[in-house]
Amino acid sequence: MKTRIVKRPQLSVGERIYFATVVKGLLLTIKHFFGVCRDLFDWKNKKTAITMQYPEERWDFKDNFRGAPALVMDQFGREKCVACQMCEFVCPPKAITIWPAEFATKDNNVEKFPDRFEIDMLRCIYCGFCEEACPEEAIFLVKEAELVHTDKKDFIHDKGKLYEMGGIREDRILKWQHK
Amino acid sequence: MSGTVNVTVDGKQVAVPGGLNLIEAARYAGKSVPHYCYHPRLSVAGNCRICLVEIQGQGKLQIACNTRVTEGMSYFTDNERVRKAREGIMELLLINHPLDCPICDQAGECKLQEYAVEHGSGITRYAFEKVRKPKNVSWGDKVVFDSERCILCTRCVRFLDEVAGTPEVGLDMRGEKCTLVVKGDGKLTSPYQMNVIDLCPVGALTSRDFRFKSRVWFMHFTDTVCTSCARGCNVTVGSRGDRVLRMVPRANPDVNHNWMCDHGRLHYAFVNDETRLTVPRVAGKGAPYAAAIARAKAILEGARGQGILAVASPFMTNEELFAMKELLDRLGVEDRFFLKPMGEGDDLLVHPEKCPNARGAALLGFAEAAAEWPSKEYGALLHFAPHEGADLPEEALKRAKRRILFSLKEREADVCFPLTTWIEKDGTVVSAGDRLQRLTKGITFEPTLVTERTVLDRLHASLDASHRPPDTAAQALARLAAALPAFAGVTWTRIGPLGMKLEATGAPA
Amino acid sequence: MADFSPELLAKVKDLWKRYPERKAALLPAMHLIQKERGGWFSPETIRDTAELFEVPDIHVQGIVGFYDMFHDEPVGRHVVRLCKTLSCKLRGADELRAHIKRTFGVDHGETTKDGAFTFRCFECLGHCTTAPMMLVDEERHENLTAEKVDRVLGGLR
Amino acid sequence: MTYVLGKLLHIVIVAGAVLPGVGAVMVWAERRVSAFMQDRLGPNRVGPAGLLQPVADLLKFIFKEDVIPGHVNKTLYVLAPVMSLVPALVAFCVVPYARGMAIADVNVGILLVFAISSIAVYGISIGGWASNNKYSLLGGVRASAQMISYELALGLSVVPVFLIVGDLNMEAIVRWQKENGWLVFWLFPAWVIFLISSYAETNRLPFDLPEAETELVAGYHTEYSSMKFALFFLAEYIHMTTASALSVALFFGGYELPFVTLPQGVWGTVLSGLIFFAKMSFFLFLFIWVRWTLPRFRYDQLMKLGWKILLPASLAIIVLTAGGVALRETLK
Repeated sequence: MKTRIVKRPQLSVGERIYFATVVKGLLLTIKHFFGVCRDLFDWKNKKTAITMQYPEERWDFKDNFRGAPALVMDQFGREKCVACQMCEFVCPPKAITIWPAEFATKDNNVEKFPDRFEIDMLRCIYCGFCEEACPEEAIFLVKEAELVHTDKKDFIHDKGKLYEMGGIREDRILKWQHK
Repeated sequence: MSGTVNVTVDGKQVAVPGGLNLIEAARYAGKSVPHYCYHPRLSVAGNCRICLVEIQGQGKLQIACNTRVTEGMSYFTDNERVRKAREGIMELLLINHPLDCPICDQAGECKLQEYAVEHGSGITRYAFEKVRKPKNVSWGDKVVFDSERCILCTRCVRFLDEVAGTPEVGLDMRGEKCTLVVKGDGKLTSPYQMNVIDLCPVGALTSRDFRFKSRVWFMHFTDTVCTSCARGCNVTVGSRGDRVLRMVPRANPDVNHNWMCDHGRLHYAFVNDETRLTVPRVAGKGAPYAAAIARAKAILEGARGQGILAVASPFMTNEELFAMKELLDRLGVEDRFFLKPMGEGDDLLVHPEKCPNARGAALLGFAEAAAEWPSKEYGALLHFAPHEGADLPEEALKRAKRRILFSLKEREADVCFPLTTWIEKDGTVVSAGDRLQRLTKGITFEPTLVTERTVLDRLHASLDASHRPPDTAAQALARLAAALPAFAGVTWTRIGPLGMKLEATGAPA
Repeated sequence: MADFSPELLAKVKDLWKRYPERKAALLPAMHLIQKERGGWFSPETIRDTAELFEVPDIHVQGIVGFYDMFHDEPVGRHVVRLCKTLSCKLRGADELRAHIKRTFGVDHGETTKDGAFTFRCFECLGHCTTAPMMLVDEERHENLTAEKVDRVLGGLR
Repeated sequence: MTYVLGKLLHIVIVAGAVLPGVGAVMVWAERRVSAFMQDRLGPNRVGPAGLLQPVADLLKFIFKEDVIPGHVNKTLYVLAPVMSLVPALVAFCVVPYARGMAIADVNVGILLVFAISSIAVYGISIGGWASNNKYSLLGGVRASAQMISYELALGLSVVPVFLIVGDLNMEAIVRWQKENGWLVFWLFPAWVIFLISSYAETNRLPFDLPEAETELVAGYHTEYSSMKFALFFLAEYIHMTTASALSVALFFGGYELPFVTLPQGVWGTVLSGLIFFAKMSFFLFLFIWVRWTLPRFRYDQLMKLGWKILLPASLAIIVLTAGGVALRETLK
């Protein structure tokens, strides 16, 4: 490792007496103090204050934001998930549980579907591995990040909730149509 | 075919038995040659071409499975030419593959997946529409066939012809249309048909029973022994979340080779039965083990004068039987029997004795119950109900004033202890041909369940405070081996995963 | 022994002598059997053949499925095989196929309503010099034109 | 009897309502001011401008589980917060916060303050020791060493005031300043030493080594929670109040304003009280302001400053002042 020796700066007498610098520091903080005071009266054109007043002001999430995972349907309204359980396998906190089942009819390319699909949002760490692992591009992390419930049970997102959050996503990969 | 020959594999000289093919010979040099159609227990077909090797002095690459070693032969399993050939074969095999690994039960133990990673190039140059073939074809109620995944290795064809003796499957059509067909109405009839599922190197043949139950990587695997008959086929049990999901044979050249019968393979539902008894019952009410054991002790002590009838089960391990024997010795019980369920057998694997350890029970001094029961009246009955099949006749049960039962399901008794199944405990059984084999604990059905050996030992200790029961099955076996000449010299490690023959019994091999 | 004609059995036994094992004679024997059993292999015929050769049924079935000259469906009195491979195609085999469909109402794999013949398109029959050509049963017809086809096939009725 | 009842009422109002009230408002002010200085807004949800935040905090403290860890010395552990708070309250008694309104108008006033506020360190030291936790113990030890070091400078920095005024009575000092001008103009260096020392005495930044979060988790109150923690917290703020009040009374003319004569009677008292509070508020704000500006001293720096700079400096000031006073007396 390359080391660089940094010389300690020699303090001048004025600096060593300390008072001037203390006063300088005090002036700096009071400048910010009055800056925020000013902002309070003209919040729209705020200059100094930087915090966002959350419920009134909200973030504009970027597209790669990792919120809650959700299942999507294709443009024909059929579920893309084939219950391969790769997400369940890759999920580091083991938040995903899938109960696969077999279609009663044989009129499509897919034989398997998730009978139940549950994501325990109390375990989920929003890592996005499920989205990466999914071979069918059926699970995505959506921008929904404000999960507030008063009952622990509500944090377990079932299939209905996951599809409601995910909605429809147009895609070329259509396991139903062709292989 | 005999003697050893010297061959050079990838520049490494090894001496191998004569008559070996190049795949087996390469193993002596620590090399593995990929193969789909070749199976050591089936005839050589040589149609998958993935095992191509370069033999020095021969122009073209040769298939390793159908070439036998000769003195001084030198061949390469891993040079540039061979790798390129394998890459080409992999690309060819995957041209029409549907790539439906997400819904394929074979995923995770699929040779196509493994070799695609090890030997494939990762790309395909084939840009045309893939061939469609029948998918999800039912081959009866046990096997599901998917023609698109099939690589036409004919392992299944050869197994049913050569091993099971029921040639039911063949290849039909040719070229891209080539597919497997089943004779007649398209349903398999062989009682060994499910072995084709294990044999199939890809996901073309999958089990109806195991279908979509679990991905293999979620499962916990336990090497143990099948208890459906006295053959004691070596098996690997796959479980997830303390429920058994499937059984597949485990290779043991002395017992079952690589096979097992469908009945044994599918015979595990009673393990997962949620209505099983999980806590002891005293007079029809649930009770803690301590209370049940105290009640059983009172019954046994009260019945000493009037005689006690002991009926063991051939589903018990040797260690459990020995614990019972020790208890009965303490109580001075003479009448010791066991009930042996019988059924049909066949020439291949199925044994007519439908229990795993009838021989062990006999060796431990229990008499096979005769058609007629002793007409005596007993003060108490200590009875281990077999998991299935023959149980004590009603009048025999009634002959005892008080009954202590061990049963899978709740039954009418003074004390009824729950039984544990073979996959829930360690122990040994004596299979056909006096072969001592190990059972291994794979699941815990209910944390409340206590194995029979522990119950017996605790009962024994409550009668006699000096009784120091062994902790593990291995310790119990050591105690048993010290006490019985038939088991002399046997230890847990000596039995090993493949079992051993009990020499001291003098039975024919 | 299955109920094959004594002549056939004699021929098969003769064939057996020519090969190291019986199974090897399966192909020539099956041509004879197909001819005797109405030009196609019914499940019964397959079973009988397998019994005769002491091989699994499924083996015979596989051969029938593999080779184009064996049929697993009933055929007409004659089998017409029109070559469709390159030389014949260049010389107008496709037009002849369309012509046959127009005139006789049969396309590949179909049998005329009166059962006179089954028409099949075939891969190269080895007479490229005289393309286009077709095979009627075991008889070659070369340098085909629409008129010639009409004449030959008309004669089969 | 009336006198005793009146005094009791006075004590109850000051110690039970005014000082805790000031402390509570200080909690809110600290959070708001610090937020503003860091370009944030601070608590602004509970009540107008977040003014009810202290109430919410108090309710939270009250309803929190009062954890007494198993490994502590229970008696001392429970006693420590009280021992910390009581001296803080008592020290305020001699401060004339309005005309004639000191609870105890004693003639040794300022000495009493020092005497009592020295006891406060026991609360912290005992709390640190009783917690049976290495961080707490270190915090307690640091507090005692720091108190002893700066007590000296603090006490000596006030001596010139007595030298000049010639009286220890707080009212007398205030009166003197009314007549001769604020003492800070006479004794600016002494006031600076007093200010610095009072920061160290109250464990405020840049001298908060007893609780130095980055080194000692939370120092002496690591193991405290709920109301016991709140008492420590309150004690600190009341100490600040007392220190500010002393600064005002000793150096900044107390409740009087220069060049203005307050009317006699009740209105004069109220006005003088308001003046006192206004002055005190500035010093309280200064406490917060300094806290959110300066970084924490290292321990050796703290000791060096106390013993090698402040102590000699304050001694020098005493000598100089004594000389000045002697000169004044000679010239008279």
